[in-house]
Amino acid sequence: MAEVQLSGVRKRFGLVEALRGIDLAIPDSAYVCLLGPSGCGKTTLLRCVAGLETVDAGQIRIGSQNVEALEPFARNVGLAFQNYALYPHLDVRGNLSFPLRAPRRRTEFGDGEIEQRVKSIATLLQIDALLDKPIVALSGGQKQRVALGRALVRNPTVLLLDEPVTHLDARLRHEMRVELKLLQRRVGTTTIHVTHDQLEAQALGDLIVVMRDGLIEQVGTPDELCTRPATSFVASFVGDPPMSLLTARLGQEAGVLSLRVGAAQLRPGERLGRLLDGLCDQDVEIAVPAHHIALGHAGDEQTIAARVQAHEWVGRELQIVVALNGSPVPVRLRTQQRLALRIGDEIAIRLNLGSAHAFDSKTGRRLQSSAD
Amino acid sequence: MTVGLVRSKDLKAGVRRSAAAWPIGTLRYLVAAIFTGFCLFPFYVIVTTALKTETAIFAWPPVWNFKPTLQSFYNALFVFGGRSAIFYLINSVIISAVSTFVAVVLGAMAAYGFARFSFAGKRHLAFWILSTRFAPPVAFIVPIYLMVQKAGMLDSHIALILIYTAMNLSLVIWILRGFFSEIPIEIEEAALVDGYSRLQIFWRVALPLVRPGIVSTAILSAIFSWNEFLYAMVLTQSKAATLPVYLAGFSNSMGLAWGEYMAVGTMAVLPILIFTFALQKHLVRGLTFGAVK
Amino acid sequence: MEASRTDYFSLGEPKPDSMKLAVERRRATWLLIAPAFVVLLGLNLFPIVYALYISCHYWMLARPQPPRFAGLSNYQELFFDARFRNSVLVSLKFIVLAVGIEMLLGFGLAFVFNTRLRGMATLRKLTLLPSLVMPLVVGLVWFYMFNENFGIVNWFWVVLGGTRVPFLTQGALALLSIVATDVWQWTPFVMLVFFAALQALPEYVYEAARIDGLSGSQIFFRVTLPLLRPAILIVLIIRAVDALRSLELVFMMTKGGPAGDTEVLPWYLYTTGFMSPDLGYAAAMAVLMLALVTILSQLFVRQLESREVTR
Amino acid sequence: MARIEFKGVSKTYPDGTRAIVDLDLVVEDGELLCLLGPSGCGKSSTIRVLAGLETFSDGMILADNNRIDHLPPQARDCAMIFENYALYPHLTAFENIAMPLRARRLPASEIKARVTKIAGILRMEHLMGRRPSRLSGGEKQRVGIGRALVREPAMFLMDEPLGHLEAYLRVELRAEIRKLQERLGITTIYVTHDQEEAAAIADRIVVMSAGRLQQVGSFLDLFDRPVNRFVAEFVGEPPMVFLPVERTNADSIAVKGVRIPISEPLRAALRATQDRELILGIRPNDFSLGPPVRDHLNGTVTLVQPQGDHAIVAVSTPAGPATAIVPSDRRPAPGATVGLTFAGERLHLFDSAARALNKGEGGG
Repeated sequence: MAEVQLSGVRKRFGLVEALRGIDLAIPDSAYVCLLGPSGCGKTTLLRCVAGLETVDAGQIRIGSQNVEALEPFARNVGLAFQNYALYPHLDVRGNLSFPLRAPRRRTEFGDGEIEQRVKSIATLLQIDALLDKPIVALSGGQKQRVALGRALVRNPTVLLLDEPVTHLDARLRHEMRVELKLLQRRVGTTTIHVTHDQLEAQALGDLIVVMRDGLIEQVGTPDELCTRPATSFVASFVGDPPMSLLTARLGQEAGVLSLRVGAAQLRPGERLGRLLDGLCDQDVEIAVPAHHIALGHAGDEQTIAARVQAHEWVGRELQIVVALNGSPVPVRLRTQQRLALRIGDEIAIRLNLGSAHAFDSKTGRRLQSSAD
Repeated sequence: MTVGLVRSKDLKAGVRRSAAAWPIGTLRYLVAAIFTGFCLFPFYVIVTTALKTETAIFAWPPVWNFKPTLQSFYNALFVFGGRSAIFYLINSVIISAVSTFVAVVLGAMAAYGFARFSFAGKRHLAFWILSTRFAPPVAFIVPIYLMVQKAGMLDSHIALILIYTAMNLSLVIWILRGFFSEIPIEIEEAALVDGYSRLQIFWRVALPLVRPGIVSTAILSAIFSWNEFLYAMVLTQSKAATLPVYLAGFSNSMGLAWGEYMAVGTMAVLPILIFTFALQKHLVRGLTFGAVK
Repeated sequence: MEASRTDYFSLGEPKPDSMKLAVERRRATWLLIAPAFVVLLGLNLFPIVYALYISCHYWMLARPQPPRFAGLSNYQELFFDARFRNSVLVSLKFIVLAVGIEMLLGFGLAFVFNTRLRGMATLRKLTLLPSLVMPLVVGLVWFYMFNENFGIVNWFWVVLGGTRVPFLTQGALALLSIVATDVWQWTPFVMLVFFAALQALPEYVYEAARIDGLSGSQIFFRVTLPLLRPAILIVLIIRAVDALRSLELVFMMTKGGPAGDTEVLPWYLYTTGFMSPDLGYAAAMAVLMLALVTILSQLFVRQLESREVTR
Repeated sequence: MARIEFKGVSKTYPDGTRAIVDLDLVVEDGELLCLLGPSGCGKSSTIRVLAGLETFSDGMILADNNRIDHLPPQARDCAMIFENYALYPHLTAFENIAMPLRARRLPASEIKARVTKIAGILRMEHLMGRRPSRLSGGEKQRVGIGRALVREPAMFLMDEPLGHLEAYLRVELRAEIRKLQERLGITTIYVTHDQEEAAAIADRIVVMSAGRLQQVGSFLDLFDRPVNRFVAEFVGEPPMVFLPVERTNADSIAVKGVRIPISEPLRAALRATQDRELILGIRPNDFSLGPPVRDHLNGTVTLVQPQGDHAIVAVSTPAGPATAIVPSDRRPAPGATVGLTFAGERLHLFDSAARALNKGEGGG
């Protein structure tokens, strides 16, 4: 068990800069999720920690040791892959004992100890009944358990998980998530989990690292991401459904602030008004949580005309995706009303800006008042 | 009620399976059977001629019912010519086996290198190796003869072994390269993290996973070495001469001992008969360099 | 990100600290590739260069005088050598006839075998045999079967109402007999390649074609044939090169006779080099032949390369 | 446009496997119907039989009251979208889309016009010259959709069209499919194993299992009024929680001795059966968690998974594990002891044959 520290880590593949200077400190025993869209650099970062990629610049420390010049095996990390990457020519027992039988560790483990370790890890993961099965005979969930077992059997200092549940179907994915989290609680190994699914990251992560284009956007707990997103990107990426992002122009008429979104004028309210102080005649980005958007009546206050782009049932709620005039980004809201909508219908939505976030339209960073 | 419809497998062949399909099916059987018979008939001739007495061999019309005799085999093995066929047989086995082993070992290593490591000029190198498959022995025989002569290796096993190794390398490398790159790389990365070095991974993870490819390329290489004629003919005379050289020697005194020829021919064909069925799954992939699987 | 799949072995430019890693990777690469590379360098590339060198010399085997530089005169001589021209022509005839027949027969037969009818798989596996048999033995058995006095081919011919034919000793017939033998040996291979290609055609495409409303002949011409094109090219090139270099049948059956009617290029080269024996002249022929083969093999390589790219 | 009717359709494989068992189903003209079920439930076989790609053993299929099951696929006028795209690998995107028109031997100028129009609708004019090998998964499936669209068929059959795509693309493309379908009003049958996708896209959903139709209805019908335990468990995420109940009376039930209040219709249904081995089903949304109360169903929180506004809370109770969805601001801490209360009007009861007692009632 150890903390992991990265400073100034850079990695380039040809013309593509995959990592553009990553500084990150992962506390001992934490479950950390690297979250971001595909191409953001999260997998590269994980592979750099594992030693499967060399870094171009920067340092990686695991515990007190600098590891960036070490071969993967010398870093004592456990790695589970998205496609499991089990050895197809070995059975479950062979897969679990493979790391212990590496020639480099010949002196480290006796046959008895190997057997005993394999047994105990198999029991922990409830695959002890499968030990003599060939890999091809396993289901997806079982394969994932074996892969986890193989990663854990050596008691690694850091457990690295690359999209570990992505290949499973939805139901199994949820079950495996729960198991992963409970397992990590029990063994206490510092864990880095790469995912593109923000709900998965929120469900599992003590800390979430949101990445984009090779840089870290925000590091925070799930609650922090939802309540204090550092950038408009984080705001539009996190939540179920994610917040809706509006581009608005701040104006002032007779001392009253107003936000112009397309043809509509909205009053920012006191809190938001304070945040936006001094940005008159500038564009700002406003993020509104879905539960603060409701269906409204055309012409009412704080209401914007919108056109339906999609309507879908999510549980008992109807999720409606609408396009606003003059705003390229769709707005999502949910309602318990039973509506017969058609795509292209004109509706009106009412925005409650009471807990909206505002972002600088150039830097994308959240505007905060001193009170925040 | 069954609703009769076309199966797409049949449709590929442009032929429909319907109630009226049976004459087409029969026709297929007929054509296929005739063709197979055509393919097999010469084998029948080889074996039966080897088992016939001399009179039966020269009979007109050909004799279909005869009492088989092993006299020709006996002659070929123990009596005929200066040296027994066994001597040549052993040379053939040694040279094919060793050259195949070397080609597979070197080829597998190189194939793994090509599949898993990137380096400058890799593609060009790989395609140059591929093009050596087409090297016509007859065009190489003059320089190679002089090279072997200068090295003092005429009529030696080692010369043929080296040449056959080179001849089969492109096959081994290309086929195994395909097999290696079909292994998900994560499996090898997992082993790297698990504590194995790259060469250990090659040996303990990658090689076991391409075993079918190794087996089929080894068999194909062995067959090619076994069958090779021109290099053996030119580079060996007695000590290291292989079965084809022995057969070619016969043809100089042609027209005499058909039974014995065919007995040696049978011995030359027999190992291939045995291997063929082991091979059939990967044959096309092998012979077309993975272009057609 | 999600960089190319071989990246973990990649030899990019690492920061100095991880140089050690990169060095180990590079060493592993060369350890793996070098032995095969050296063998091919010595036994493929060097002989080509050496052949060029020899071809520019008067170089008689088994004569005491040392080789003498000859410039391009060996090539010049080839240009006016009627026997050489004849051998090229014979080779050409042989390739066009043999490969042509093999392609047509093999293509048709592949469709015959491409069915799930019971027993077809067994028949198909049996047809594998000819392509693996020692060519010398093939020549031997067909030499025997084509015999004028007791050959079984003649017997079939007579049964069908003909009179005995001297297959291997009469002008054009001799070449046709060798063509027939080659067809026997290689049609199954061509058939098997086409069969494998047919099997590899994705079934879903045919489902889509039926849903799209294509008729049987439209499916053949718009889907099957274009999808088989790569296989057709590949097998055509392989067969052409192999037919060009084949020597065993002529050696066994006709020795180039009668009157040079079956004197294919490899046979002329072989006799020049080892029976005359004029190595310089033979080497000049070898160089020309290599040039031809290189062109053909480049076509093959192109074909494979384009497939690698699109795969 | 067509109204499609399956009448007693069965498909049995030679080895005795029954892919479809006695299917009766009407697909209304212009609707988008989802066939939903786990793999091997017969949903794909159903549309392949309809398309004519597979034979069936019994029954008939009608389109607008005309039998079509004797027709070859070419004559059924259905367009299909395949999970693996099924594009012609040797043809460009343009030619792929043009293929159905070439089959009908339309003049070249018309083909060009129609394909260009489709490319415009799908916003992929710039991809028309590419072969499938140079298209991404999402682009390939757009071409597949284009090829289906270009013919203006009587029906669309979509066999897990988004199965091979990444999550975000699935969401994007399913909205697009729904949009096109609403615009064109063509009868569409859409096969999926993903209940979220079915919920998002369908007018009505057919749940299938082991070749049999389980239930037909809107997503809310399935969510709130499942007819059996299979549907109840298969639909809804996280899945419904099932707890064994005791029958304390003709019309009351208890979980581990704790009486559970139930609605009047459910009570009536309960009175109508003698069955004693009942299972209680509760949607995670229909729990509320409070402080533990004596003589109530209490449990220990094992795991809390935040999901933005709400959190999924796993609770271990004496009756078995339960999952609850609670608002984020009211979520308990792991290890806490909580009391569970149920929304009585939204409970489900299943008998020993896994049938819902309150079939077609109760719930939302």
